[in-house]
Amino acid sequence: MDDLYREVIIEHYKNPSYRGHLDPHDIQFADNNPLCGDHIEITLQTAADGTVKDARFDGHGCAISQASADLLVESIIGKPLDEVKQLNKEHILDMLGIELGPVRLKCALLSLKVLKAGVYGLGEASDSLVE
Amino acid sequence: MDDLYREVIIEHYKNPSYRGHLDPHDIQFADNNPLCGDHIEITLQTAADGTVKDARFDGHGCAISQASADLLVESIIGKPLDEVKQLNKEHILDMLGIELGPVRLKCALLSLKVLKAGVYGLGEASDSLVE
Amino acid sequence: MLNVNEIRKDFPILQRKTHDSVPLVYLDSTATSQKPTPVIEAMDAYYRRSNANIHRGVHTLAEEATAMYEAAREKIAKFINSPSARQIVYTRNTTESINLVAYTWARANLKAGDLVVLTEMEHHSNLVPWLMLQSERGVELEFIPVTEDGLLDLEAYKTLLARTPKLVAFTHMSNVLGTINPAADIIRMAHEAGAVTLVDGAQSVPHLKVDMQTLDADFYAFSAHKMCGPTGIGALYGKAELLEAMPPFLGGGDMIKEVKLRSFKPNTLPHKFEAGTPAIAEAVGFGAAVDYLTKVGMENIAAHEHAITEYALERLEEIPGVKLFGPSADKKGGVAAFTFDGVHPHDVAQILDRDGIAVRAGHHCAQPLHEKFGIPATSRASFYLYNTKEEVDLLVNGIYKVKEMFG
Amino acid sequence: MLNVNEIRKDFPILQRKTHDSVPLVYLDSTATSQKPTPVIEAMDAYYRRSNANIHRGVHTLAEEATAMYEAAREKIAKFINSPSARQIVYTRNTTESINLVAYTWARANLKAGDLVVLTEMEHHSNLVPWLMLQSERGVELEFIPVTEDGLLDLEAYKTLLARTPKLVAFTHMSNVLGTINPAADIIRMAHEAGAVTLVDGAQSVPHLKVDMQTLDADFYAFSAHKMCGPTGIGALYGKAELLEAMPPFLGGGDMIKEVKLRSFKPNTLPHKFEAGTPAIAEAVGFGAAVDYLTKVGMENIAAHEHAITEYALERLEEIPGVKLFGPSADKKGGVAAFTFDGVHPHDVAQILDRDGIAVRAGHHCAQPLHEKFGIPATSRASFYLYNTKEEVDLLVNGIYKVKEMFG
Ligand SMILES: Cc1ncc(COP(=O)(O)O)c(C=O)c1O
Ligand SMILES: Cc1ncc(COP(=O)(O)O)c(C=O)c1O
Repeated sequence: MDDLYREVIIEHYKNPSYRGHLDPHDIQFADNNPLCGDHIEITLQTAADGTVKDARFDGHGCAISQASADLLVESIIGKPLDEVKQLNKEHILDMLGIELGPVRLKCALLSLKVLKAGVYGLGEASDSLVE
Repeated sequence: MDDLYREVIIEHYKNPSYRGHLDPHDIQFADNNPLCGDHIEITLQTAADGTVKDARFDGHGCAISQASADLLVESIIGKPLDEVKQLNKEHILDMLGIELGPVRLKCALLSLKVLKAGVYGLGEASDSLVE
Repeated sequence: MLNVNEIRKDFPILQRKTHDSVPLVYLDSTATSQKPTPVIEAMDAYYRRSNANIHRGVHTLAEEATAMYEAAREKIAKFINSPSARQIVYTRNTTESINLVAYTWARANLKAGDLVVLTEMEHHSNLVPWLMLQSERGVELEFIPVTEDGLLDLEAYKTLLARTPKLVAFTHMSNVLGTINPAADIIRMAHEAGAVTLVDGAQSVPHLKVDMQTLDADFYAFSAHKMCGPTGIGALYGKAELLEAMPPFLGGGDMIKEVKLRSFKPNTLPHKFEAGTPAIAEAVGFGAAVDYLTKVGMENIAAHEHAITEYALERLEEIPGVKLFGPSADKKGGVAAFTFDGVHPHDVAQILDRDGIAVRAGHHCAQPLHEKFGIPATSRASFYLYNTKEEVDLLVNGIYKVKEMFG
Repeated sequence: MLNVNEIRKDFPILQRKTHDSVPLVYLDSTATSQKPTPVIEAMDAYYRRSNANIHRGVHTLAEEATAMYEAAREKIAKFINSPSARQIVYTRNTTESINLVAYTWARANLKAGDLVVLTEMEHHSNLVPWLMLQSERGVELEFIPVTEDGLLDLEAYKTLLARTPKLVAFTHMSNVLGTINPAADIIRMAHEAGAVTLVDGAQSVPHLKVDMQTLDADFYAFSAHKMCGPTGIGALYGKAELLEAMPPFLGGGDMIKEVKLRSFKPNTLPHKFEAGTPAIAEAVGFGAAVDYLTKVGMENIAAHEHAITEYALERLEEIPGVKLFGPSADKKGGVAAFTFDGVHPHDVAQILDRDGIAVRAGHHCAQPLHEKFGIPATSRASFYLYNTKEEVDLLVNGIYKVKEMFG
């Protein structure tokens, strides 16, 4: 487990491939986890065929929240938005490859919550999006 | 213990020697135990030498409260009021000869509380009189 | 039917002797129930293995403790068929559950002149909070009368409903009369009149199968200690939309989402109502109690209690001078409150105690009900899953002994 | 000095392994302490032998339970040198103790515009209740500032006192900075300015010898679970004349002297504030915890913690990238909160947990204090009587490991 923590998470935390902000963008959403101050913004460009053309995340926080965001963005580029809407917490946990207690789960799922709130065009992000 | 309960308490409960109300009286006081509805009134005549000339109790309630009152009144006739003022809970418990939990103790001490409040000429009876 | 001899082995205290050598005959479960080994051991194990403060903890113990605390909530929700666990708020006891509603929902929604309907058979817990609100806010209180045979007068209730009360708060089962009130009907009628309902379930949840979705109660309060669980914890069930709209109760850690020096945002349900470090070990014990009751089966428990109660009422009725309160066995739970001619209930209880028989004597926190019947106190024997007909016989023999003593 | 190896044997959880085989290094006692065997066994024995509802019960178990419940109160009173046991009100925790004062004394005595002085280092428990009062009543809140080195700015306090606050409410010891505030001075100055004082003793009572008669606090709040006792119980100490004059808090059984359908009379102290069936087993455990701490000796505990803390601060300071918060060891209790360059506290805590080391990460229910220092969270290691210097070494090694990982 330590190895997984180190390899996947630390790598994506220290050297994210998708950190940034797209301008122009079709979808933008941001939220934070008030408990630990993690903050994530996601910007996204869509293609004419309803797929994700490009995406970026920005923000700050713990390794889990930032690495999850990087992994998530990587995983959705090229995917149909309809498929993105269906993503759930297993998608994130599979990519991280570690078990997480309830507190760290919130960190891990922040980016997915932000992404889904953006894609669904919601005013507010809710925990029920990622259950 | 059952025997003591029966002999002393039941006897004084069923056949009290000092149940009644003195008129005229020099001292009168009454109070009740709101938890179980026990009620005791004591009336008392004093002699010129500061002793208790005569006394009676009236009221209703459990055997312990009524028997204690009868025993108490019996024990103070002829005693100096100054001595009556010093009576404490051991006096009652010695006469009853049984151990009592905190709830029944209140029943047992009601008459002493009433007596002392009367002899001290207090407006209200307080638990601290019998501690 | 349950196997009471097997059940009794689960309750270590039933091996207890009092007065040196007299076996305990515990007939006071309405005051508090005894605890089976699995409940005692669950809390013991929690302290020996997993104890930590919950929520926000990242370390293993904190995660374990949090998971155990929340798993118990899920069990309790399922036990009363709550639509979700977030509608279960942990409190200290039934009393705090009711006060929570009085301090939050009621103070946010009731104003001077608004009518609150209670009943004459309420426990002080479902009376004093409303008396306090009456003096503070000027709400009006009215009471559904209790009939001579210990039932609620539902005709009088209808008349009260015509005055459009804002709240109807009543006990599902009386702790003195044993009466099981027709809660679903009372709630339906209240709703038709536009009132919110609060049910004091302190005596029903331990003894009957209760179902929040069938009953349709808006608030439902109960205590763990009366249902084989530990002291120090209870629960309030509430409808989600009511709980969500209510202001918070106690302020502090965990009940907040965000705190600044000048403002705060309350947390989501149920945490909004759970301020500070909660009764964690007790929640674990509460969950174990619910598991235990579920395993035995609430239907079995109710049937067993019914059989004992029927027998007890029959036997007690035979004793000259005994007067029983409350309805007949088919309309009540396992409670037999009585007076005994010429002997004060305290004396009855104390003399029975010499034979190891634990009954309660007093007004049982229902002083107005006793006043209504013109008596200051009753003796009360009450029954639970671990009681036997032999114990009823011992009680009856004990009362004959009292009779002889005072004869 | 205490014998820490002997002490550790009293705490069964310290034998615990996490992640299959890693021994537990519990450095989170500020969140909640672990429980020694005598405390766990006292509650166990209560449930197995003496469990009954208290007060008014005539039978043997009820008398035993009542005596145990009240004996624990006597012990707690003596432990903090309260003039009498009736000045000790059982609550669920520190949070409820403070809310009790906010709902009763404060709502009876404070009106719009009245000033309440708090500090910038308060736990949410001693902040949110006053924020709620601010929105409800329009009282004004002001805060004694915290200096860079984590002390209260007493000059600023004097300026605030000139505005004649009605209440000064502050923590005796910060759960983040570890700062031990000069409580006696703060109270004396408040009294000179005519203010009532409330002290949050959640962190002081477990770790220091506190004396109500020397401190002269008007209200003092603490929790059993942080001082080797069970969850689900805490206490509020109050001056008798204040407690007597206060309106009751929760309404229900036991807190009343008499109830009628239209009115009630509250009970005497301390019962007036204890509505419904209380946390009886927990009171018994609380009493056992106080016995345990007394046996070890509060002076010994404080000295042991001081030695560990001094060592921990020294060792942590050596680590490049570690920034410690709070004053130097001579002015603080056993708490070391820190940040570590480039690594979020949650990651620090989780990586330490892999080595069995339990520290807490977050804002520790002191969000405004963290905001003041411009950080969202810290990692916090905290020490109690059972911690060792070897455990500090393991912590330090763990942090070096984190450094390496994130390097
Ligand atoms: C300083 C301080 N005050 C108050 C509290 C709240 O204590 P409890 O959660 O037991 O109510 C804590 C503990 O978290 C604390 O450290
Ligand atoms: C009907 C009823 N309501 C409320 C209560 C109060 O329960 P608790 O003391 O657990 O708050 C009781 C128990 O005494 C009860 O029997």
